[in-house]
Amino acid sequence: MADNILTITIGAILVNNFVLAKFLGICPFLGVSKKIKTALGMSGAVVFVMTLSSLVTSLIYKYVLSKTFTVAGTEINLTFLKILVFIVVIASLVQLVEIILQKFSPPLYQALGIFLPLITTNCAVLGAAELSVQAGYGVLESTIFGFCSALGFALALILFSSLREKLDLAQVPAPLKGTAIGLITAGILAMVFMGFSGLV
Amino acid sequence: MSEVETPTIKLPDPTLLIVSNSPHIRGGETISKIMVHVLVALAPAVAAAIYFFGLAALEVMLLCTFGCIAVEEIWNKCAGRKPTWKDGSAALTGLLLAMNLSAGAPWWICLLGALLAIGLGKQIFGGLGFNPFNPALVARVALLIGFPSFMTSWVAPQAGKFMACDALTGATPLGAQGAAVASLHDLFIGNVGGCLGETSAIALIIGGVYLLIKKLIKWQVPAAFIGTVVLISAVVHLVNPEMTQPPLYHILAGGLLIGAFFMATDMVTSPMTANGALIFGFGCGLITSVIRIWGGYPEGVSFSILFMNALTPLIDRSTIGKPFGYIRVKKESE
Amino acid sequence: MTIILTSLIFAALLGAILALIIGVAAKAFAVESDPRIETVTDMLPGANCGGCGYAGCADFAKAIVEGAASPSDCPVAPAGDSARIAEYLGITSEQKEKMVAVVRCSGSISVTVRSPYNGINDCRSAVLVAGGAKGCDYGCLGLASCARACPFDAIEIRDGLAVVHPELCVGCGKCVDICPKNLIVLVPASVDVHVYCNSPEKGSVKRKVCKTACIACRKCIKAADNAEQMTVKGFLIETNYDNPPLSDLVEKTGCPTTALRLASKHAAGEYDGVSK
Amino acid sequence: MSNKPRKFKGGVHPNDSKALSASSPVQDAPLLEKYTVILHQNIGAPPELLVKKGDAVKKGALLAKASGFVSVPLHAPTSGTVTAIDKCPGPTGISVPSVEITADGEDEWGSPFEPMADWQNAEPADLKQRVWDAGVVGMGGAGFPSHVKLSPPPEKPIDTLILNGAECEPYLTADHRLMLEQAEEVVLGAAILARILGLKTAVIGVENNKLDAIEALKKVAANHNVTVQGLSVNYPQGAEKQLIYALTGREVPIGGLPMAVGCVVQNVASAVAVADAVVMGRPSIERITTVTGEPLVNPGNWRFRIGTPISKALELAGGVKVQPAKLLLGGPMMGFAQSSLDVTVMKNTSGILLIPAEQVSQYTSEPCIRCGKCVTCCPMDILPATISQAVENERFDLAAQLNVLACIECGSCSYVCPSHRPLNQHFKRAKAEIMAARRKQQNK
Repeated sequence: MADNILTITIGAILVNNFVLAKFLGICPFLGVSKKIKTALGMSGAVVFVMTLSSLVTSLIYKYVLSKTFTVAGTEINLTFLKILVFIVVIASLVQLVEIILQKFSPPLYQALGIFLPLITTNCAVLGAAELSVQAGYGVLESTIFGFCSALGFALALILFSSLREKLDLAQVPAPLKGTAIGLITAGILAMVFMGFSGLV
Repeated sequence: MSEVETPTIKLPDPTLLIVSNSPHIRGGETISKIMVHVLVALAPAVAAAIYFFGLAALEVMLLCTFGCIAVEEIWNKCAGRKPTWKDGSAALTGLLLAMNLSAGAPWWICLLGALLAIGLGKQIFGGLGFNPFNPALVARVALLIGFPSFMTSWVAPQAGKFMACDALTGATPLGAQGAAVASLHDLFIGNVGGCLGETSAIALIIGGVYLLIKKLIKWQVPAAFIGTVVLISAVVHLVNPEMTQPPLYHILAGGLLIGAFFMATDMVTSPMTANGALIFGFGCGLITSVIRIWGGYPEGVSFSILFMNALTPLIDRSTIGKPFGYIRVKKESE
Repeated sequence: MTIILTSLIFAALLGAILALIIGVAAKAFAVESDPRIETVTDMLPGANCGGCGYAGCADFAKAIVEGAASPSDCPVAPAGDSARIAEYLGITSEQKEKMVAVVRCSGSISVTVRSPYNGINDCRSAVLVAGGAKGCDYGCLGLASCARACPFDAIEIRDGLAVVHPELCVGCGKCVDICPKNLIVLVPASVDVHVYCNSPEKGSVKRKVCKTACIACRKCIKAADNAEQMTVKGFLIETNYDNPPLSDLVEKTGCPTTALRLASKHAAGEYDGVSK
Repeated sequence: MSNKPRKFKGGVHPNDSKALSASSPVQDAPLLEKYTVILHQNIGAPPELLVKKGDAVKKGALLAKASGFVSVPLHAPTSGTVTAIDKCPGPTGISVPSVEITADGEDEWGSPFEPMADWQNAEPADLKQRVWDAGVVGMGGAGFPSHVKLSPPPEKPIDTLILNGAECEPYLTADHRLMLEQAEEVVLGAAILARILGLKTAVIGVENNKLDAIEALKKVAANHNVTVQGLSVNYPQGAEKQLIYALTGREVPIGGLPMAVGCVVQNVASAVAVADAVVMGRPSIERITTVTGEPLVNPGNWRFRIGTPISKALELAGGVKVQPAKLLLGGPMMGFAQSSLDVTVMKNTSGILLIPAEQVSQYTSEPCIRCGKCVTCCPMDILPATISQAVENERFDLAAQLNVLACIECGSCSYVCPSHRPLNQHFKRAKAEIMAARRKQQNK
């Protein structure tokens, strides 16, 4: 049931990389990758949020949602609340990060702009929590899974932002400048990541 | 010294004198010369491919090369740019693409490959010099994932017979298990199945040495690339021989030689600084070995080079190093 | 029924705990900003052209809210918008006269002496190489730095000379700083008579390198209604934009080198290649 | 001083085509009837004009005095009358103020100062004052006032005097002939400069493609305690920073001056000018210039007086066989392209050069294929390719980050670039824009 830690790590970072293989978290991936500095900031925020949210959600799932209580005589099982609880936890974590960032590094807060609160709706974060539940990971494994998939997200984002900074200097045909060439490059990158399939 | 007034002293006409920034003289290098030299370096591999796979190989090469030139010219015409086939880069991409296809590849695969290589791989980023990924490999990987059956229909080599063109699906040395493993001798001269450019090791080595002598490629890339593959395959082979073939086999088989000498050293998509080239080569070698030994695909060279192409901007940024006379700036001006 | 109850209680409880944590954090790390800035930014045209002298519309909005700038400083916004902003913030904003750019040079390739130049096709780069390799050291190089800088495509390069189309020009002034020869000035849109030359050299020197240079023959001063309308600067005559001449001055003067021109006609190209 | 010269990183090897004029001895240019002396011949403030139209002047008389510390006086190239104070085309393409002197034929000396016979124990301050009064500037091509170089601030001690005889630019042989024919004055000049700086010795760096010059210098170097060091032939060996590194292993910081590493570098021609000023009491009014190029009838080296028009110089060399593509002042790698023959020789004009059409560099600015040739050949170890792409996209912030200010504009990268990109012009543009932005920042 629980694959060992190594396969989770390689699996989450390279083989089924959240952005380039599972295509989760594309909107911040495209939105924030204009400059490497903002990409690093975003990666930091996402790693922090995903790791903590995987930990908290797996704890809540293990000790509350998957249990069945007997309250006033009837059997109760709250697993159907799973998505709602996950989203609430992620949203509050993001709010926490936003406040801390606004206080301690306003330039990064300015640079990330709308994409910082958007981490709440970032399907990569919710995806990590959901996937670790589906895969039946324990608390430790799902935290590692959350952390590694965040690292995968960060790797793809930094790689992609350095590519976009180089393309910023290229004479890309006018209609394709900016996001369009970004999407095409991301497509080729995803194709390259398929090379790692079957690794794990 | 009495100055003899020669009647016809002609002075230059000032209105025709060209004004430009210095320097006013230049070395003889041009882009087309470089590309021609690389094409010459590919000649032995082309000859070997035709020798082993017959006219079918020649047909694939011609289709790819002229397909690429045609796509580039059409793109230039639509984009309103002047024709650029003279610099030879489209022809080179075409030939390298052909080297990645098997002799049995149908004609439409070649043309589709040309479209992908030049269109998606190069012109969409702005033409020569701006593409982050090696165009020929973009096309190969796209075709490999899109049409796995066509791309892996290897033709068994018929040394010397030119008209043999029946597609026998003999496995490639890398994919072969157990008895079908080719002998080192066959691998060396090229009497094995596989892509046009991947078979004859001797031809590729000749081409590679030519490139090194002519200083058209940075030696760090092939050295680090092949060195890493040898190192990892040697270690893994020692630990558990069934896992993988011995290092020498790894070098001669598959696309390692053509990858290391012609694909990874493509100037546009590899790092400019010397230590950047070392990191690039090491990365390519590492990923190739990982994919070959543990990965799903038998051949990892294309994926590794493309992955390192994606890393090149990052490598360039971090290996810029400090300019001459930087050491004292921190004390004095900051 | 109890399952609904318990899930409600559980969700409420979880919400309360998290709200508590965030409330405490919000208090500990509070930072405040003025909400009016966003609304003013939306009311501005959003071209971020920098004509107001600020980095962009948001920056300009912040300056207006703090009273450091007046809404009418925005050259691009139509009069109605700046009035609405002023009224929203409850401040007064006086109306500014519409300004238009003019390139004070008529030296196209056909009328000037130029050396063959080989290098970057950009005025600010060419000026570093022998002053742009043009006979006249003060003339327009026609390599389109201003045309590329104009966010409203109001400048056209015709036969190696930059020509401003007054009807398209918004007067944001971006071209003024770009021109390496400082040929472009912002003038009131109402004035149509300009001297298209900027070289302070003697008339004889100018004539050797440019057929349409102003040789300071002062015919336009004599023909003007009163002498103050045209100012004399050494060997160069300029329109006095505080007390500008009327548009009929160009016909009345009959300028020998057609340096004195009407902006509208110059933009339409009626003086191209015309030189006595 | 280290005895074995270090090799700096990078550099290119253009064919030096010095053979055209290396074997022809220096000839004195005959007296012309008119000289147009450009007023501003030095880096720093232009001198203040003293004469007006109609004044009679002697040869070597003061035409203009220095207008500040970083400025040098200007002297008359011959005796005659000032016939015009006007403008003439300058080497940088812009017309510049100039003084026109019509010669009276006597060529009669009227130098404002006397020779200092006993210079060995003259005060260094007097010697430096003489260098300033004679109007000596760096004759390698920069034209930096020599007396400024010779007065480093007290907190920057100087321990090495280097004479630059590298002359690494192709075609030019002026310094080579100077060292061959006037080795004695070169060494004498070195000794005087050493005395001004309070040093015991000096070293003359000469590229190994001028072995006869090295021999000539070595013969006389001993009696003034001056050493001669052969240098590897590698353009830009003659650049200040590369020369200092080759001879002392020290790296001059970016934007810094040689005095920051305790060195002073003077061109061999400047040293001769110092010797002339001190020992013969003559102001700096002439210099040896190579007039060369394949299109020329007979290329050679002449000693021209400042103010000699290029047209006269080309006539001396017999005019051209075929129309050249370019006329340059200075060397082909760092010289200025001219569009008029009326430009006149200045103190820093090391060469008058005609480049035939087949050798001239045509900048077509094809896209950069990132071949890395410019990266390997750049002596300042910066990334020319990336900087030029940043400049093409007006990203001067990125260019500044990539240390474009360290660029010495030696032209090696544009020389090797297979895409014929005007890299040098990109960097000149980037530096101009960055400096303009900084000035705007300061006075905001």
